[in-house]
Amino acid sequence: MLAVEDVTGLRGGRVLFRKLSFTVGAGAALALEGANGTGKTSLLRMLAGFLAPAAGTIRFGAVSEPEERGRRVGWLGHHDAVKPQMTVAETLFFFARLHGVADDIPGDVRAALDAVGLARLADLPGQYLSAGQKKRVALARLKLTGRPLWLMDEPLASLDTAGKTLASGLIAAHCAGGGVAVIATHEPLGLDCARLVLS
Amino acid sequence: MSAILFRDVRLAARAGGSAMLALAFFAAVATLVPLGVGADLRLLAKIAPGVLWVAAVLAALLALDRLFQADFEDGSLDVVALAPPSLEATAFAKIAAHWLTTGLPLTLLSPLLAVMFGLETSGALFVSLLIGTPAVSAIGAIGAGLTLSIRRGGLILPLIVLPLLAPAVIFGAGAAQEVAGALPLLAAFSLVACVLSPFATAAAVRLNLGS
Amino acid sequence: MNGGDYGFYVWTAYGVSFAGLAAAIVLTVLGRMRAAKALEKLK
Amino acid sequence: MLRYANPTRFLQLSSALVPWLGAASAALFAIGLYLGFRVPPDYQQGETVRVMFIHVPAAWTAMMGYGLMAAASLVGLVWRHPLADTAARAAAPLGALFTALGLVTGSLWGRPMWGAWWVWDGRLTSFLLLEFLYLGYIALWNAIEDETRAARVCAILALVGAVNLPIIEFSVDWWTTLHQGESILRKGGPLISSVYLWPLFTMALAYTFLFFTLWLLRIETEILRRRARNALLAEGP
Repeated sequence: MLAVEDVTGLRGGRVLFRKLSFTVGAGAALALEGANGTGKTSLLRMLAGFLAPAAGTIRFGAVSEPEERGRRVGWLGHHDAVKPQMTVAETLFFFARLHGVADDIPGDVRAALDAVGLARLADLPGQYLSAGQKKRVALARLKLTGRPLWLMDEPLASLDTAGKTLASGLIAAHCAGGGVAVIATHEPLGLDCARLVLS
Repeated sequence: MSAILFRDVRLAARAGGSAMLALAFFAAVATLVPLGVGADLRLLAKIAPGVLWVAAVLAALLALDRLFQADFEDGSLDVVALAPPSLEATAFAKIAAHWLTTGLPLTLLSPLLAVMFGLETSGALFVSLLIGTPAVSAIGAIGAGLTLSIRRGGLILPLIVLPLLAPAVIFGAGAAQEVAGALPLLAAFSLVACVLSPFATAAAVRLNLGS
Repeated sequence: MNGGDYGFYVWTAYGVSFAGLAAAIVLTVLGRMRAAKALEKLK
Repeated sequence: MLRYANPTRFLQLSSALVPWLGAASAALFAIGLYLGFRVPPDYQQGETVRVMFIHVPAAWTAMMGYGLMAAASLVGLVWRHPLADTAARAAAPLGALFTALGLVTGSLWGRPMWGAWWVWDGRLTSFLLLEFLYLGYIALWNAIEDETRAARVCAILALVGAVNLPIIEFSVDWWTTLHQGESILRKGGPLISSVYLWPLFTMALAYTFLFFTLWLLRIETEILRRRARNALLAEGP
């Protein structure tokens, strides 16, 4: 369960949001909406522990220490962390080993690739992937590293309609498994989830 | 932690990687200096340790500003920072990867360039580079961490790192000229740099992740 | 070595030093006054 | 100490202190110069020994400046103190100035004896590297847009520099013994007969007081400038 109490966010001395409080229970998702520059990304980076809030506390379960909380975060940022010179399989292999995922890494990587429909492109270097395909690799990474708290910055951007339904499906499956998701988005997620609009 | 080390080494070794870049620069400087200074081998042999050491340091610095910048720009640094290994361990792995792909190759190439400078015994130069280049990677990594979020941070990196590397060049060139007592001092400096720098580097990266 | 002809270096050194210090003093004080005036204007 | 930490109290204290510091510095300069030009020329160096009265104090203030900058950076980094960050930032250009003066006067002092404008003497070389440390710090600060992050990143550089400074000093001294005998410009300069001590000490105090005067003034300026900026931002749409 993610609990945010009286959090105040600053950027360059300007107040982004003040005294923000909300909770997202296990198995639930929260859509963050609001115009550009209202601090959606900054809030996500605060939840991940990259950015310290000017005031207020953030807890995930019993953990409030940023670095420790970060260990529970599955991060999907603006950029998809796909290296041009590394193939899709190599990228996922690296992240699987980095996160110390289960011993059968090849099997997990294949399963993750199937889940995002990229099995065929496993050996294609990153530089040849389209933006949508790169986003699918990032989604596969999220599924592969199995973290309870998913923080996603506009996951549907650059995805085609099939991709969007696939992403919603992954998020729904993640929540169904007891996970928590906070998603900054400009378009409907196709999920029944709470909404928080930042002004 | 080893995952990052192997990935970075593989990336640097691949086309467009920084390994070849450093070697090419090192060879280029070693070729240009005699053109500038003249072909008198006695003179060249005399200045060889110092010149080759400075060229090696500059070559190593070339690839440094991309040490974290590449991952920062394509989003992998965020993911790596949230991964189980601490940022300090990640910094150490990146320093090791940088040394393996620049420091070590430069050292292996140095005997060949020493011949071009008429240096008969290049053993001392080889050993001094072997022991000294880790310090260059370590201290350079601090500079890379500090200038991470600056668009053209690569320009500021040498300025910031230059004074911090002075002892490495002094002891390194001294050891290459087989000055008594230089090698142990170089080894001590390298050791301290490699042990302390990951903490300063991680602190700098952690700060810049907040941008 | 009589001190006479070396006076040049002494005067240059003092000249440069005091020029530098004077410049620093003037710039600092001016900066301080300008900042104070700018704040007053806003009040 | 924290009581003076908030800017308003600091401004009160500082603006009360600055006039006294300034006056003391001016007086000390007057006395130092008078004493400096009354002492007989050195039997060995002649008149040029008088350059010592502005070289050693400048060099000392430059080192002191870096120490203060590193201390302020530590306070800023550990206790998250905006005032300490401002103090560190304000000290850097002053330190760079005094280091530059140390270099120029050092070169002018050495010129008559060695017939060269620049001599790779241990102390001068250390100060050249110190100048690079200052310039690197200032360049880094200007390169980062977000002020709070710039303060912390530069604090790390200042601390890394402070840890490295003694090592640099040692390596350069070791390096000079490698190439020539004991350098004439030892920290205290050649063997100083006591008659030179008083002007030297007075001038060193004068330089130190001047540093603090300018430093406090620059901190005040930064506080006022930030207040003006915030006032502007607050009124904005």
